[in-house]
Amino acid sequence: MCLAVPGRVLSVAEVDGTRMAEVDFGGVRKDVCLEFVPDVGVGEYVVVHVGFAIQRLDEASARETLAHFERIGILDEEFGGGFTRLAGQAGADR
Amino acid sequence: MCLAVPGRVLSVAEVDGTRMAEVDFGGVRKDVCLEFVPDVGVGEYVVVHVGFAIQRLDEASARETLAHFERIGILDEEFGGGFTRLAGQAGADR
Amino acid sequence: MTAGLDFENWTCPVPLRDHPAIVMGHGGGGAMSAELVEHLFLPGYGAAGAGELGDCAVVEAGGVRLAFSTDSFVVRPMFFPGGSIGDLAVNGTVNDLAMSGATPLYLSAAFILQEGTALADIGRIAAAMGAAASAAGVRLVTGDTKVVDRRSGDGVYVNTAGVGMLAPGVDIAPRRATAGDAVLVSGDLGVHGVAVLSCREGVEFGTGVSSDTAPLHGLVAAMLATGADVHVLRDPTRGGVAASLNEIARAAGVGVELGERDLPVPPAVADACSLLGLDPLQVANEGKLLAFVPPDSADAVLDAMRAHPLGAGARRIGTCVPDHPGMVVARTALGGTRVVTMPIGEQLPRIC
Amino acid sequence: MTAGLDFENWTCPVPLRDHPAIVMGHGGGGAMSAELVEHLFLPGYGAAGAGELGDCAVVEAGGVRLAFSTDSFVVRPMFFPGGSIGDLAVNGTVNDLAMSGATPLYLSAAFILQEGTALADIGRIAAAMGAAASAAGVRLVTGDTKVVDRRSGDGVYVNTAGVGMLAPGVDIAPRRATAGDAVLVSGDLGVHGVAVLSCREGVEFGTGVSSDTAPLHGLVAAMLATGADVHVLRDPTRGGVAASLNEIARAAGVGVELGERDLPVPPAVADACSLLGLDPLQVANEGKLLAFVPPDSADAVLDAMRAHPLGAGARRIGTCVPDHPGMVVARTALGGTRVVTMPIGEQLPRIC
Amino acid sequence: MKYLDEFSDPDLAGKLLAQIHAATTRPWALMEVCGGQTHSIIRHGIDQLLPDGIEMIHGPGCPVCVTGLETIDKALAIAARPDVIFCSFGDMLRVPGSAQDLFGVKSAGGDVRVVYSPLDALTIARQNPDRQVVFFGIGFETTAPANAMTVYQARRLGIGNFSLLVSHVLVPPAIAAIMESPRCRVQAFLAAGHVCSVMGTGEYPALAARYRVPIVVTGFEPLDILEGIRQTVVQLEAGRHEVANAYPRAVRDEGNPAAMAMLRDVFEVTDRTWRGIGTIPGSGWRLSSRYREFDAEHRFDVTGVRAAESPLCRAGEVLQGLRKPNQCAAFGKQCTPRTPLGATMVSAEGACAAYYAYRRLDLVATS
Amino acid sequence: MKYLDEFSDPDLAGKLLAQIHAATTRPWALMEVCGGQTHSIIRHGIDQLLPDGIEMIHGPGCPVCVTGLETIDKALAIAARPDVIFCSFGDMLRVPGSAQDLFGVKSAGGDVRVVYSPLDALTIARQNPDRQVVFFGIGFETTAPANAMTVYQARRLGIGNFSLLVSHVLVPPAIAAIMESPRCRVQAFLAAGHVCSVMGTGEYPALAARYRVPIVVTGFEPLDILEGIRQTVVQLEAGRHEVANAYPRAVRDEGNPAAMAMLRDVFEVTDRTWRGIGTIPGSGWRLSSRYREFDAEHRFDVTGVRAAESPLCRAGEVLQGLRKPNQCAAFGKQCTPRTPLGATMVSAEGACAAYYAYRRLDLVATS
Ligand code: SF4
Ligand code: SF4
Ligand SMILES: [Mg+2]
Ligand SMILES: [Mg+2]
Ligand SMILES: [Mg+2]
Ligand SMILES: [Mg+2]
Ligand SMILES: [Mg+2]
Ligand SMILES: [Mg+2]
Ligand SMILES: [Mg+2]
Ligand SMILES: [Mg+2]
Ligand SMILES: [Mg+2]
Ligand SMILES: [Mg+2]
Repeated sequence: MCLAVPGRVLSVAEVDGTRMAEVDFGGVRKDVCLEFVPDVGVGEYVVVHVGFAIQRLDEASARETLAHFERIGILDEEFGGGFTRLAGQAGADR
Repeated sequence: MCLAVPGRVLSVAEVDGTRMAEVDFGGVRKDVCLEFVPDVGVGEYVVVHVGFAIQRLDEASARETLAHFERIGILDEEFGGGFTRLAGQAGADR
Repeated sequence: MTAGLDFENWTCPVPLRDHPAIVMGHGGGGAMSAELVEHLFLPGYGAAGAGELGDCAVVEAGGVRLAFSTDSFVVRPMFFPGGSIGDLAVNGTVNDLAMSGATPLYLSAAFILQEGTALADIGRIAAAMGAAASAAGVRLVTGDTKVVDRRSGDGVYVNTAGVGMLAPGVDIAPRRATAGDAVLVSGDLGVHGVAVLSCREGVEFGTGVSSDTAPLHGLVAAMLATGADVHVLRDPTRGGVAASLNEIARAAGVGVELGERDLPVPPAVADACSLLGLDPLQVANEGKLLAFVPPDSADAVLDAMRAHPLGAGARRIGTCVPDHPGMVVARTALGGTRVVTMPIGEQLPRIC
Repeated sequence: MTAGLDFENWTCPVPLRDHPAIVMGHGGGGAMSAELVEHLFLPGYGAAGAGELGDCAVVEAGGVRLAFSTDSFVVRPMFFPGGSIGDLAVNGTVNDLAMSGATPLYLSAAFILQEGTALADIGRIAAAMGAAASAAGVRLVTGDTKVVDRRSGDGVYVNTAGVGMLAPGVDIAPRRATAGDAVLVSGDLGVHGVAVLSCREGVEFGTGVSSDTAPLHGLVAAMLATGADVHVLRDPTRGGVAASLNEIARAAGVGVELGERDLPVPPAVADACSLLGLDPLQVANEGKLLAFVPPDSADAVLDAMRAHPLGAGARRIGTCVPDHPGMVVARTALGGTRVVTMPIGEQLPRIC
Repeated sequence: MKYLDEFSDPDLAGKLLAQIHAATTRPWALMEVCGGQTHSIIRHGIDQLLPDGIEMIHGPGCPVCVTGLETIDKALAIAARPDVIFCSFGDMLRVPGSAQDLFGVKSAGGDVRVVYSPLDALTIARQNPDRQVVFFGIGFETTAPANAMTVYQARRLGIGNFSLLVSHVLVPPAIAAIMESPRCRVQAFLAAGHVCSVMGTGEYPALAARYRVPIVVTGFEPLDILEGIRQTVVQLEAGRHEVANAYPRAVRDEGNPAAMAMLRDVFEVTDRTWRGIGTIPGSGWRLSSRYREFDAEHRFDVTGVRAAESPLCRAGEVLQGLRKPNQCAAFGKQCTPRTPLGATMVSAEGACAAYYAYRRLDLVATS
Repeated sequence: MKYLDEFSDPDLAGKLLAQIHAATTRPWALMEVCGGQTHSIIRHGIDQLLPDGIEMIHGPGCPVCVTGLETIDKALAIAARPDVIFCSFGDMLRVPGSAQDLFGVKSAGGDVRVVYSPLDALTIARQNPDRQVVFFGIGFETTAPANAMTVYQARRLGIGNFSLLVSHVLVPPAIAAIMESPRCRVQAFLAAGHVCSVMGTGEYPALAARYRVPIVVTGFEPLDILEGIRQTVVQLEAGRHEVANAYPRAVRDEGNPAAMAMLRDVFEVTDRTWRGIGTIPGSGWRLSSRYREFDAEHRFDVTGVRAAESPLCRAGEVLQGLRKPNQCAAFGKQCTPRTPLGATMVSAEGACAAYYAYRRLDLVATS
């Protein structure tokens, strides 16, 4: 359900009493309703579904998640001692 | 004004309370309203304009007119003595 | 690709200026259609446009002379007495090829289908095309199908293009019409147009008339077999004999004189035209041809035509004359004359 | 002419039975389009229908091998970033000829005009056709114009048919795809489709993407000049790479394996597809070609392509395989596989 | 067609022509009132065969030509409405209003349909209950009964979405107006046969007497026209000015009583502006107050539409026989059948259009 | 696209896969609730790369698949009306109702238009004041705010010719219904990320506790899905059943308060029939009484439409993970993407459609 994609707010304008933005999706631009993310401003990222921003995209969190993916397999926080053995098996599986 | 052509009534029928006929125009057939020629029957000729019979065609009169055209130039009723000379001039004109 | 062309300030040259938009008459095959080609398509094509974009082009490939023609068919209704849009689509292109003297060989068929069109209707049209192609001895070799929105189409539109081959020496074209030529027609005029009109919305009438749609290249072959130097052939489709003869008269800079008493207008066509106020010379034919032949071969060509099933009703209807170049004049039954004008656009029933 | 055929009781064979009428999907260039040809047109044409009514036919006239193709163009809007219906009408037919290895020579142009269409728009289209034909070195030699009712058309529909000539020995056709062949593409995928979609009603979006419409016979000539035995060429237009590869796989009874990481999908196309939920492999191209070439000539052909302005972005995207005949499979970036299906009908934006 | 073909016989035409030539000793200017007769004369080349002295002046009897510019503009305004299906006889579609014609309205999206009969429009109204169907009710006394019957039927059958845009014109007031014109050259009239099929000949004796002109009721086939001319010339040569009926197979003196009764019920006399001529008092019919609800002009409130004709156009004088078309400065220049300034250039029967085709041969022949 | 491409990186995917393989010691049946996640899994071949023991069960999270047959039939009935412009998301056009689909209605003359956003439908309504414009408002909690805002704007701007055919479905009641099913095999859920972007995670702890299943809020890119699976497996292996958020860049625990406020104003909870599943109490939203006048169902009186699904179709069991598509007797026979019996064969995300494409390669590969 619910194809939603992240885009960056290029500009904000009020149209017919509604807060609208031009949002850039990597070169593709669409008009998007900002009413549900009232404090998002130009330059920020939003998650857009059928022409509506349904959430602000938290860039810090995105970076953290990616960093966590990078770390994974190096740190072993979740599996404790068993990790190294299991990771080895997994690698062999592929 | 007023392209109207003679056609022969093939059949008569009442449609929605209106007297209609199928009329034959030498192979071409059209539905025609007969309300203005209430006593015309099958086999008779009518003069038809935009789907309405506007007059009964008087066949006897038509025949008489043609016969009159045939006679013309033979009888000399209208011009009296001057006719023959004038007719001769006309022929030379052509 | 289109650099250097000023699209935004493009305006149509006269006389199209009077019509900023397409009206039905632009498709009538008469003066308005010709003006679109002359003032809009040819200037648009520029150097890439060749010749006069006529019904059929004669081109050369690898030393072989080819005839190449296209037509789109949008006739309504799609099925009419004596045929369908499918028959026309095949015979129309076959005939445009044949009018250059070519032997038709291959056809393409491209469909623009309106959503909602019954597949059964399309099947009937395809079957009619197959049967007509078989009868004409041509093959349907390539095709295309597009679908348009319900509000943007109307049932089936068919385009056919055709390729044929010319025998060496054959040179048949409007520009070859010569004063003195006998003008021949292969049979009764106006039957196709009357058949279609008889089932057109708002005009419907009963008639025994059926479309004359037929492939004419066999008849042409019989005419050429006489050895006559046939100057011009033309199938008088949209716009009828009036449009075809006016085009030929203009292309060759000659006049045409018709004898009204010699025109083979069958009574049912004459009557339908009387009823609706139409001129039989402007009514479309789909299985007839006009020919301009030197006077001394007229009888031989007429004999050859009459010996062919599609030319049984052939007759001479006029003469190509040096007077009034570009004009077609008819001598009336009463002995007067009238100008046979190029139809402007659509034929309309008259009340007056 | 059509005697012996039972029109009244005609019913469509399966699987068309499920759709008694045309829906938009029948024109999408995918499975439904193919089924119309297979189950309706070919049976209708009977003996007069030749081959598979593909994009382009190779025929013979007077000892010369000709390529012959037709396409109707109904693209909306008529003007879009990078081109117009006029450019497509010329380049589309030029390319269908080129994909058989022919040198395109002559085009016909037939218009179906909706009443009310601005003459200025038609003039722009004609000028675009002229410019495109000049750029492609082909000539517009014959034409036709029809006008349809306001409610029965939509601006301008153009049909072009084209005739080209094949050099001796050239044999390029889908059936020649062979296991082991390298599958090449001449450049970025999906730009035309995205450009058109970006200005389509209800979907409009801003993008810097322009249509890639271009004539490809020059590129083909450069590829053939390597001496390589090119097996198949195809311009992945409607239905995109997915439709073209599926057709080739079925025609030749081979499988195709693509590497998703090798597909040249430019970011703007990928992003537009992400936004709308479309598969870039199903998006139309109008200036790209797919080629199947023997593996040992792949590098030479790629080099030749890259040396040509229209092949600068050429790359190898896959391999023709003996496995899963008739199917196209992509190896995903993660190392999994997915089937690349034949598109069914129209591409629709998804919310899910 | 029976009773058409017989009246086209060339041999009999020759006899009639010989009679006309024989009868003519002086020049005479005859007006055929009816455009259908003009059409027939030109199509068969009849005027070329008449004695040099006989001049046929083409009268204002083409409904396409004389329907007022204002009426056309009202038709265009109504036809352009999205809720309307506008039905018309075919020959009205190319008649120019102030800015365009019905073809133009159609090409811009108006639902404009050609019908053969007003009854077809009524059928369309029944088939499209959610649309307004308007019929363009133009024409002379011949056409008026058809339109009257159609409105009568609409009321009788309760077809509320049907209405009529009415602009009927009447022949006798036009004849009077022509004769009242100070520069009038007309010496006799061929009266319009089919108008008389409906209305009879009762209005003509007073006109013939008042203006001292022969009036011969005339049909449309070549022999009919020649006979009408023959009878007219005979009267003129003899100094008579009587009403005669040269079309007795289709015209009775009393006209068609059923049609006339219907006309009296549905229509009432009104002043009418004739295109190119001006307003002629009492020369038109409009819907009577009993049928006001079926009047498209009121239903769609176009009563305020006003229009002015091209100042170049001399169609009024042409229609009154005061000027030949080629004596108009715009003829063949600004004004051609493709770019008509006046309605007489529109219809095939229009005098200007007829001359345009005709003159071309004259010019070639005399050059 | 930024924040899409980074989350598709193959190298990081390999690391996450290694972790999953390392973590997995036993077979687990996980359900991705959302059709968008199903699409991503199949498109990227993720399930082929998972440990053999990990089974991904495709959940009922495709709005195209679960919108009730009766709702589709109501849409078809409204779309067929000549006064209506029916606007829809593109993927609803091929969904079969009892007799046909919206493409069929369109081909029969219905004015059916694809829009990207419900706001586009509102624009169409303003441009066509004489037509009724209806938007087909389907979808989960993600889509509901857009539809709610559109109706709110219609009322605020006084656009009376706009209405909404509403059939929203809700995820948490569906999860409960799946878990209550006697044959349920699901051991953990990947929760639908964008639903949680709107609604937050507040409803999940009770479900996780009650059914003792891990629930991991998951995004849609390959790395997001792998991370969701990884966290789920880690919990399962550890015997935990907690709610976790593996999609923190787009999901906050509290959801989107502005959107939730709008939803409370415009919608109210109702029982909803899920296609192929049946009626789930309290699993849908309909327009609240304040917005009743914008309810297309009432405006066009289709409340009486009733429909029955194909008796052959096992979509309900497929959607609940009780049956694989190829365990349906109609699969690939009576039911194909061209001739779908159930909605799960319609959408590209539908489990049956996905299997249809997928299975073909399996069959080839194993033959
Ligand atoms: S030629 Fe044209 S402008 Fe002159 S009177 Fe005739 S219609 Fe009017
Ligand atoms: S394969 Fe078709 S019939 Fe079977 S469950 Fe899936 S949708 Fe229903
Ligand atoms: Mg042609
Ligand atoms: Mg032709
Ligand atoms: Mg094609
Ligand atoms: Mg022709
Ligand atoms: Mg092609
Ligand atoms: Mg093509
Ligand atoms: Mg043509
Ligand atoms: Mg192609
Ligand atoms: Mg009359
Ligand atoms: Mg979601």
